Amino acid sequence: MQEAAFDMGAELTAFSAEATGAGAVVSFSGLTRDTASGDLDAMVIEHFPGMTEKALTAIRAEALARFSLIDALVIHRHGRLAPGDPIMMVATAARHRADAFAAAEFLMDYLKSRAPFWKQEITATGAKWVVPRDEDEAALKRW
Amino acid sequence: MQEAAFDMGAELTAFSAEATGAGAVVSFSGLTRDTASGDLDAMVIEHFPGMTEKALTAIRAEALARFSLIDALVIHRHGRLAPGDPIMMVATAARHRADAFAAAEFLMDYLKSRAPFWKQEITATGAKWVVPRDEDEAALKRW
Amino acid sequence: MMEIRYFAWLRERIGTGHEVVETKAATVGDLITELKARSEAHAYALSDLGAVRAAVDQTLVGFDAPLRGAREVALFPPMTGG
Amino acid sequence: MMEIRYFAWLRERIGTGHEVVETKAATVGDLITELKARSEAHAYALSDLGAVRAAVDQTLVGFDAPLRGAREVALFPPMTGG
Repeated sequence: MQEAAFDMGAELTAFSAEATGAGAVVSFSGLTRDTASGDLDAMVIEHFPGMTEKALTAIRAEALARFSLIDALVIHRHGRLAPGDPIMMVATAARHRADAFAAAEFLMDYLKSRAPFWKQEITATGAKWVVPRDEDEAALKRW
Repeated sequence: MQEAAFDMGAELTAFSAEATGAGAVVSFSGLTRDTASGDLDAMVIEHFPGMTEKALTAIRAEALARFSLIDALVIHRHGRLAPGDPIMMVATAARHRADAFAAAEFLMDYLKSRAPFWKQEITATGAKWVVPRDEDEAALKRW
Repeated sequence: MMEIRYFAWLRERIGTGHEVVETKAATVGDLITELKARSEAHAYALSDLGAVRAAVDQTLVGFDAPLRGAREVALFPPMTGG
Repeated sequence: MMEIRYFAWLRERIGTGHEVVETKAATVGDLITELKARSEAHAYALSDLGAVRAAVDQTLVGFDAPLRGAREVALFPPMTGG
């Protein structure tokens, strides 16, 4: 949990260097996507301080328990982000690629719908809360 | 295709920066894993010059055709690698995470079994060709 | 005394992110019924319960979750992280 | 004249990565039958066809692929990239 920007590449390199014995490292980075009309000024991410940290810790622990992982990383920003900024990142390290991929998808599905973050798009015409996609809730049913 | 080492983090940062409009960036990095007995001196990767480049280009083009992607990256080394070294990397950028994840898994499944690379483990007791895992062939049937 | 927290558009519609209420509600659902009676803003914000999620002491729960021993209840829209 | 290339343990068992052969084989499978007759090393290397893959002019093919117009055939074990 951090307000500051992060460098996804530097995080990936450091994570991978520490993951002794890993044969497979998967990363997912979420970026602030522009609106369909291309007029995004900023994305504001509200969160629930205290619960957020608990939720991220619990989601990471659940991934480590469910999959054969060497390590897992979860980074999520809050506050005001510019278009194209990285919002969050997960990375997983495992001996084999199937575990690394599945764990990264699991972490993302849970972060989307079970961690207390709310995104708001800011454009010249005002602020609009992002509506969750039906697929995001459906994706959780896989696990 | 390259013999030289690469920095997966720097590659990811550069790839992501160019992927205008992406909301989701997935990377997979394959690392030289030690043997079960921990005595790996090196991994040697043989390839078929000419065909390798054609195969990687075709696999990347197939991923761009099948999935809703903004861009895709494929890097694969050959020659002699030290334990823990990155062997290869794929990265995918899409508006939504489902496409980015699926395309990265597709690229990996094809690289494992359809690009002309052969891995050999070098230990103090000699050189041993890596045997493909049954799962790798089975994984292709998903697509 | 129960601490109530609101987030995102629930916070905006109710006009505050935090209030303290007297309640003997047995469950989150009962508490929401009481909260809706506090003002028109509360009633409007909480009118569509399909769009409301709840956490008791920072753990996600369903509306049937008991409040016995709880210190804090948070109400908010479906989360949009990641 | 056909260029033949071998890789990985097929190359090691046959003892060369490249040879040129005269052939009128109609398919990759027919060519392999001819190659097995060239030496004991060839016969041993190509004894388990379940562990042999083929490319004609750098494109992966099955053993029934025709050789008409082909310049080069490569034979090698299942690939282990990634």
